[in-house]
Amino acid sequence: MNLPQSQPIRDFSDYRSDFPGLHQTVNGQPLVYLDSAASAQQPTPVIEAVARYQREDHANVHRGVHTLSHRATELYEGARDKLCEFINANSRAEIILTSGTTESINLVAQSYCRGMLKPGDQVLITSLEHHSNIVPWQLVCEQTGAELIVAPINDRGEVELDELYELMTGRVRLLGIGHVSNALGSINPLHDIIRRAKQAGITVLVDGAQGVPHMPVDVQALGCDFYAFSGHKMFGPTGTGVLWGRESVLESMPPYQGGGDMILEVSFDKTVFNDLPYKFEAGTPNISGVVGLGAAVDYLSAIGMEAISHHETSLHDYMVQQLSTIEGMRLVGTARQQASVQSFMLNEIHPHDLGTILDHQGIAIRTGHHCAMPVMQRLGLPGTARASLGLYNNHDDIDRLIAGLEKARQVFA
Amino acid sequence: MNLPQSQPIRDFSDYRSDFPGLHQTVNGQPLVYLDSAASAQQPTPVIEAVARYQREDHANVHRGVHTLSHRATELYEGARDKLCEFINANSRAEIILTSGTTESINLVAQSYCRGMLKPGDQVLITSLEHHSNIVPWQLVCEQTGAELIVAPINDRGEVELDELYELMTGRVRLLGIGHVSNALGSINPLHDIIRRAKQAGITVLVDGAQGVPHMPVDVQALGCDFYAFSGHKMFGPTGTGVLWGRESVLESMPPYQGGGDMILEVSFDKTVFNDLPYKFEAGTPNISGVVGLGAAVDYLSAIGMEAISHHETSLHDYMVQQLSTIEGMRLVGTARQQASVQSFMLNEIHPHDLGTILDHQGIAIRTGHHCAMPVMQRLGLPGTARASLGLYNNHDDIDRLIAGLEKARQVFA
Amino acid sequence: MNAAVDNPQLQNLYRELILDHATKPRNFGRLAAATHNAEGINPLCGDRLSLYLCIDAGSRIDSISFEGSGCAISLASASLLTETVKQLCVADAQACFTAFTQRLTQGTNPEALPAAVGFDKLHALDGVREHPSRIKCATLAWHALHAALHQQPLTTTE
Amino acid sequence: MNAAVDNPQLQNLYRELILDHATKPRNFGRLAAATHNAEGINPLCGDRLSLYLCIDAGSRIDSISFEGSGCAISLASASLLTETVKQLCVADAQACFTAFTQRLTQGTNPEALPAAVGFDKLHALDGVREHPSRIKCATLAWHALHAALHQQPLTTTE
Ligand SMILES: Cc1ncc(COP(=O)(O)O)c(C=O)c1O
Ligand SMILES: Cc1ncc(COP(=O)(O)O)c(C=O)c1O
Repeated sequence: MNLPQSQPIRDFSDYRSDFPGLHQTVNGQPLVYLDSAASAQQPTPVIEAVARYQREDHANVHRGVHTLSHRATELYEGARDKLCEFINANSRAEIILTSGTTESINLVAQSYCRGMLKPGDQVLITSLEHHSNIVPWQLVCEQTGAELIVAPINDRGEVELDELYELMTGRVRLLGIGHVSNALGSINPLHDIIRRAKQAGITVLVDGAQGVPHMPVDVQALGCDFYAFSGHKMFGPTGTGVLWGRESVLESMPPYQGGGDMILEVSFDKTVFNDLPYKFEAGTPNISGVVGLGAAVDYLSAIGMEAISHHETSLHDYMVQQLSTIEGMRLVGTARQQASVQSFMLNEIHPHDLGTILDHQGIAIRTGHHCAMPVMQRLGLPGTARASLGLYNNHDDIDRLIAGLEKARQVFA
Repeated sequence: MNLPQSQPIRDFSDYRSDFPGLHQTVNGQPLVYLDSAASAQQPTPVIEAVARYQREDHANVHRGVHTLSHRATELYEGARDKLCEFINANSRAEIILTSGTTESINLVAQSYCRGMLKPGDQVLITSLEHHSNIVPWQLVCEQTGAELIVAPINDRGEVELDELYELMTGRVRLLGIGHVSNALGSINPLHDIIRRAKQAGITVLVDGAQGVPHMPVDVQALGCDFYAFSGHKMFGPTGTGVLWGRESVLESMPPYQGGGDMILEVSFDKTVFNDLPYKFEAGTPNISGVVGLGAAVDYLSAIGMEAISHHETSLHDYMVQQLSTIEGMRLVGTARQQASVQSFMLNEIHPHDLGTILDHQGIAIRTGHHCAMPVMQRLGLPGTARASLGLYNNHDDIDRLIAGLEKARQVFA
Repeated sequence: MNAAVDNPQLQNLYRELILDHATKPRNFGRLAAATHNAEGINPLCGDRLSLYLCIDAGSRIDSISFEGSGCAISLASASLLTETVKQLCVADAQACFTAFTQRLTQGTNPEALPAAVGFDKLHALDGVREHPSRIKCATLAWHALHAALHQQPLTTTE
Repeated sequence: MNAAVDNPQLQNLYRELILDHATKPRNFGRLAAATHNAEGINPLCGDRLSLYLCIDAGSRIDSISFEGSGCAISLASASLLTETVKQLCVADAQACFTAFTQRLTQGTNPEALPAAVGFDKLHALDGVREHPSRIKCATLAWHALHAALHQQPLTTTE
C-alpha cells in the first residue's frame, strides 16, 4: 500500500505535540527522530505522571499502613492492572514487573530453564534475534549442558519456516522467538509458529520488545507461554518492563531473585515465598517508572493500537517507496510482513558515516549491528543504517530523511 | 548527646523546602514523614533532572551516533562518575549500576558465589540482616549445597562480635553484613569486622542500603570487597542502585544477565563479554533513573555527608529522649551506635494500630517486621513501630510524633 | 475508647465493641479435637492467626477457636467470626464469608442470609472500609475460615 | 568532497585527505611475516580492524599493514597510522600513540615528538574532536597498535 505523498495522516499530527522531546533543534535543524526502535520519546502525560508521583505520592509500596504508602501501592498496582488489560492477560498475577525485556528473558532462562534443562535438551531460537534473546540462552545452555540451536533466515530477513519446524523435535524444551525484528522489521507469523511449537510440546517465549509498541497484542490469542517487553520502547520510562507468563507455568517456577517483598516468611530454617506475581519481584520496585508505564498504557489505549498500527504501516510503506528512489540505495530487510523498522545501505558509505552526516542535519537514526550481530553475519554486513518509526512520525520526517541521504551521497560522491 | 528542645538546627531547615513531598496535608494535617528508611522523599533538583532528561535528552545510550544518544550517554556515564567519587571507588569500572540493593546482592550471590561454593563451604551473615541480605544467600546455598550460618545479636540489637569472629573459620567463603540495620538502627563496627574477615581470607559484602544515605562512605577505607546500595533511599529515584565491587574481584566473575550492551561480540559459536562495568549491565539501563541518582549525589555532596550525619545524630538523640518520656514506651534497638532509625512498642498496642492512629494525624511511620523477620523472632515480637529520619526531618516532626503517640495511648486507654 | 479522641473516622474504626473483642478475644486458644484448621498470614504486618474447627457429621460447626497475634482489627474480627459461625452449618458459614468479605471490599450489603446467621454484630467492622490498608486485617481470619473449610492449611491476604 | 556540502563542521570532519585514505587505504592487507599483531573492535559500530607489524631485531617497525572494515574515519585513521609509524622504532611509535590519543581526547598538542616522526598529516583528523561519538573510530587502530606493541591480541574502545 503506497500512499501518495500529498495525503497527510491527519489524526496523528495532533499527537506529535504531546512529545516535548521532538520539539527541539539538533545541530541547528528541527529534530527528526527516527530511532524509536532503540528507545521511544515520551509524551507529556507520562513525564508528568512520573514527576507528579515523585512530588506528591512517593513512599515505599506494599508494606506501609500510612496514607502515602497506600497511595503509592494503589498507583503501582493500578499500573499492573492496566498492563494486564492492555495485553489481555488472564489475571494480574501473570504480570511480572521487571526492569525490561532483557531481565524478563533472563528470568525465564534462569528460573524456568536452569533447573529443567539437561544435556541433550535443546533451546531453539532464530538468526533474527536480538542479543537479549540469544545470550541468556547461551548462558543457561552452558550452565546445563543443553544445546542452543538456531533456525535460519532467508535473504529477505524472514525466518525459514520449514527449517524452523524441522528443528522442533522432541528434544526442544523452549522456543525463544521475536515478535518483530528490531534489525530488519520482519514480523514473525507467530500464530502458526506457536501452534506448531505447542503441538510439539515446546514452551514458547516471545520477545515482544518491538511488538507491543506498534500493534495490538493479545497474549491469550497468541497462545505462547511467556511474552516479554520493555517500557521505554512503548513511550514509557526506562528501567521498566514486563514478563507475562501463563499462571500455571509461573506457579511451577522457583523464584529468580531473593529479597524483600517476594517472601511471606523468612527464618533461617525455612523461607516461604510469596504468591504470584510477587514471588518474582524482589526488593523495592521501580515505582515511579511503573507509574509512568501505566500512563503510557493509558496514552496508547486512548489512541488505539489498531490505529497506531495502521498509521505506522502507511508510513513504513511511504518510507520504503521513497528510499527506493535514491540512487545506490540497498534496502536490507524486505520481509513480506514488516513493521516500523527499515534498515538500508547507501552505496559504499559505511553506516556510521551516514549516521554522522544525518545527525548534522538534525536527523537521528541508528547505525551498526543493532544488537543483532548474527543477522549482520548472515547478511555479510558490518552493520546497517536503520530508520525506525513511532506513532509520532510523519511524512515530513521521511522527506527530511530522503533529503539528508541525498546530501550524504554528495559528501561521498 | 541530648540537645535541649529549644535549640533548632538552623542550617537544615532550609533544605526542607526542597522536598515537595513534605509539603502536603495527610488526613487534614501537615505531613510528618518518618519513613525514610523505607524510601526517602526526593528533592526538586532530582525530580527536575529526571523530567528534564525525559523532555530534552532521552534516547538509548552507548550505541548511538546521533546527538541525543550521545547526550543521554554523557548524562548516564556522568552519573557513574559522580557515584564513583561519592563512595571513593578506585575506578568507574567498579561502579555497576543495578535496580537496587536487592539486585546488587543477588548479582554477587549468583555470579560470584554460585560457581564457587561447594558443599561444606559456608556463607556467614548476622541475625540483623534485611531479607535482601538473607534470601539471596539461602537460594545460592540451596543451589550449591553450601551452608548459611548466622551470628547472633544481643538484646540491644548489636551483633555479638565474639561469636561472629568465632564463626569466621576457613570454611566461610563470604560474609554478608549490613552497614546499618534498617529495623533497629544499629551501626555495625565495620572496620573491625572487615579487618577480621580479611585476616581470615573471607570475601566481604556490605549491605549499605541504610549506610550511604546517612553518613560518609569510603569503600576503599572500609576494605570490603562489595558494597551495595539503593538510589531511592538516598533521595534518588526508585529502580536504581549500585553494586560497588573491587575491580580484581569483578574481573574474575562471569556475567550475571545476558543481553545487549554486556557483550562485545555475539555469534552462535562464541560470545565475547564486554569490559567492566558493562559486563554486568545487560539491556537498556534505567537511564532517567540514573540521571536522577546523579542529581541526588550532587545534592547530598553539596550539603556534605558529615553535616547530614551530624544533623541526624542530634535528631536521633532528641527522638530517643522524647520517646522515653512516654508512659508505657519500650524502645526496641538500643545499640550503642545507632543511626536514623528507632523502633519501639507502646504498651500492648499492636504496631499496626499505632500506625493507623498516627496516620490519622498525618504522621507516617512504618510498622511490621521491616523485612527483617529474624530480628523480630529473636526479640520475640510480631513487629515494631519504626520512626526513621532523613536529612529533612526536624524537632517539630519529633514533637508531632510524641503528641501522636500520646493520643494513641488514649485510644487504647 | 477515651472520649478525648476527637477524630470521628478513628472513633468509627476503633469502636467499643472492637476494642472489647481485641483486648478480650472470645474462643481464644487451641481446639485439641479440631477436624479442620488453617493458618492465615498477613504479610503486610506479619500477623498470623490459626483457626480450629470441629465439624460434626451433620456438617455443622460444633466448636471453633483461634489463636495467634495480630492488631486490634484482626483480633476483633477473628473473635467476632468465632461467635458468628459457631453452630452454623458449613454452607451458612461459607455464605457468611462471602457476605463479610464483599461488604468490606465492595461495600455491598449481604444478600438475604439464612435466618440462623447473626450477622449484625459484624457491622462493628464497617469502619474498616474507610481504611483500605486495614481491610486485609479484618478479612484475615475469614480467609483462614474459607481455607479451613476447603482443607487448605495456609492462606495469605496478599 | 562535493562543494555543495555547505556544513563547515561536516567539511572539517570529512576532509579530502580523510576521504582519500578511506576509499584508498594504504598498506591494506595481511602481512604474512608479521611478528606482532592485534585486533581492535569498536562495539559501538561493530567495526573491527586487524593490525600486522614486522618488528626487526633493532626494535624498528620494518613493515606494517591492516585489514578489516570500518567507517571512513576509522579506515582513514588506520591508513594514516600505517604511514606514520612505518620505519619508526617501537618507542617512537608508542610516543605517537600517546600524542595522537591525547590530542583527540583532550585536545592537547603533542609534546616535542622525535624528529623522525611525521605527525602533521594526522592533523587531518582534528575535525573528529568536534564529534565526540566518533573519537573511538579514530582511535581504534591506534589502540590496536598499542595492544600489538604490548602483545595483547584483542582490544576494544569501550
Ligand atoms: C538494610 C537494607 N538492605 C536491603 C534493602 C533492600 O533495598 P531495595 O529494596 O532498595 O532493593 C533495604 C531496604 O528495604 C534495607 O533497608
Ligand atoms: C527485539 C528486541 N529484543 C530485546 C530488546 C532488549 O530490550 P531492553 O534493552 O529494553 O531490555 C530490544 C531492544 O533493544 C529489542 O529490540
